[in-house]
Amino acid sequence: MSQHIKLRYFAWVRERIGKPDEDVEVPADVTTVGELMTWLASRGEEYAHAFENPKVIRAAIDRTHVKPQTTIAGAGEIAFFPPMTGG
Amino acid sequence: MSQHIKLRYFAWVRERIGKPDEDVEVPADVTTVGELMTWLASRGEEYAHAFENPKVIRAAIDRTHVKPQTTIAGAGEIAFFPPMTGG
Amino acid sequence: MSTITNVRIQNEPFDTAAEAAAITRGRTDAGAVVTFTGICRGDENGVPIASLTLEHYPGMAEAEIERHVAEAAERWPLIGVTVIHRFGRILPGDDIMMVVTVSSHRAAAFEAADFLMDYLKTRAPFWKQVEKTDGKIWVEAKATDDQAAGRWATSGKHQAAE
Amino acid sequence: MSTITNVRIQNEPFDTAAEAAAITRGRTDAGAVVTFTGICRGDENGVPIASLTLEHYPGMAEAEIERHVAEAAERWPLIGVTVIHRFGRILPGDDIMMVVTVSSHRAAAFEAADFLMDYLKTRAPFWKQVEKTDGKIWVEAKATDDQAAGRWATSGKHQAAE
Repeated sequence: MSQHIKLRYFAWVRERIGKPDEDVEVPADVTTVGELMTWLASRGEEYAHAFENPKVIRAAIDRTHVKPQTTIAGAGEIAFFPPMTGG
Repeated sequence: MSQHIKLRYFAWVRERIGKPDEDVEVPADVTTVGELMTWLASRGEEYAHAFENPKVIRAAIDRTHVKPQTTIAGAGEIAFFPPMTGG
Repeated sequence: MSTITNVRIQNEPFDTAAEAAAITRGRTDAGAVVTFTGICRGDENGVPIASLTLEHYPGMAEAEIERHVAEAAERWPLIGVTVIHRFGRILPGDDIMMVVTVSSHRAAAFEAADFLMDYLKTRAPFWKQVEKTDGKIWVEAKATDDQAAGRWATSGKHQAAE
Repeated sequence: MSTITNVRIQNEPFDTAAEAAAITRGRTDAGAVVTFTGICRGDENGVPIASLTLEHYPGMAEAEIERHVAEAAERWPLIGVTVIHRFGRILPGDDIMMVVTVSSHRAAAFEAADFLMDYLKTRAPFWKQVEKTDGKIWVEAKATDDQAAGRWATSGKHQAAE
């Protein structure tokens, strides 16, 4: 069973993908934040570019920082962005 | 030969002596700041009260902090006051 | 001690003096007000810049800053703290952010303001883009700033002695 | 670096924000503005007070403060420093003094403001009288304040690292 998730992108992740947010149906075999990045990277050139170096991408589930190994089960909104740089 | 000096008093030194400033003729045998305090203390009850504990009195010659052993030769204005307390 | 806290992320300019006055007005227990205002400079490491653009994650950014403000209020006896951070395009000479801390004693107000500024300048939840003559670039996180913020993790010496 | 310095001792209230703006107006090299405002509290160690009265030695007081401002400008890369200290009778809730420091970087602005405040609160050339319900008393110099000011005599750690 697939999972419906809202995705949000910020800074150069947003620029590379070309949109600030989208709703996706994530396949059932994608269970962690890291796997979600790998799956997203396979969706096209712009995604491949955005996620070409997953180590520098940070993620948040429902506005809380999470690690690549965190499960995405139950997530409403997942965001991807570069490390924050301060104001 | 006596020396003409303007004296200024601040805070409780001023309150005890009862005036903010005065001009005095200092006898020739009074040569240091400490001797000046001793001489002033002999001028009356209010002065004796102000200078009863000379160790807690600070002095400045022409707006520069000085020690009791500093000579008063050439001084234009000598001020006596308690230690400053900050604002 | 209950601390008046106020965190805002906004596009509009702010008035640091008005924010300080809003905390101290009508009270006689405030002895020290510290304000820090961060201004957009016209250069980055000697290279002229045309503008800064700050992006944030609405909702998450406020919550992150509020958590640090709450930590400051735990560590120091503060009467009030206000933090305002702008987002969007900011020109050289314009204000970027401000911190106001109010306490009965100056050490607490100073140290809390210093602590919050370290956090805001290094780990505030913003992405910064700098516009130079040859285009726009995203700024990367700086190691030296992280070291400054790291001061607060271990030391007791910055705690208010009063 | 030439620093804009301004020291005033006055009976009238001051406007901290206007003093900060006077330094930064029209320039794009200022990245950090720190202000400290000292306010007259309604109590001293829990005992209510009706007023403070500050006395100074005109001419000498300005020169002493100016010397410390010059020292701050030597130690930290500052664009501008303004110090205003009031004298006369001051009521609880009223401002007593302010320090504004402006620099390209926050560490210099913060540390210079902290240095000047330590000096002003402990050794500024003023005599302070406190009016309580049972009369007026002259405040004596405090040992703890002297220790805080003593921090600056020996340490290198407070120097701006930028």
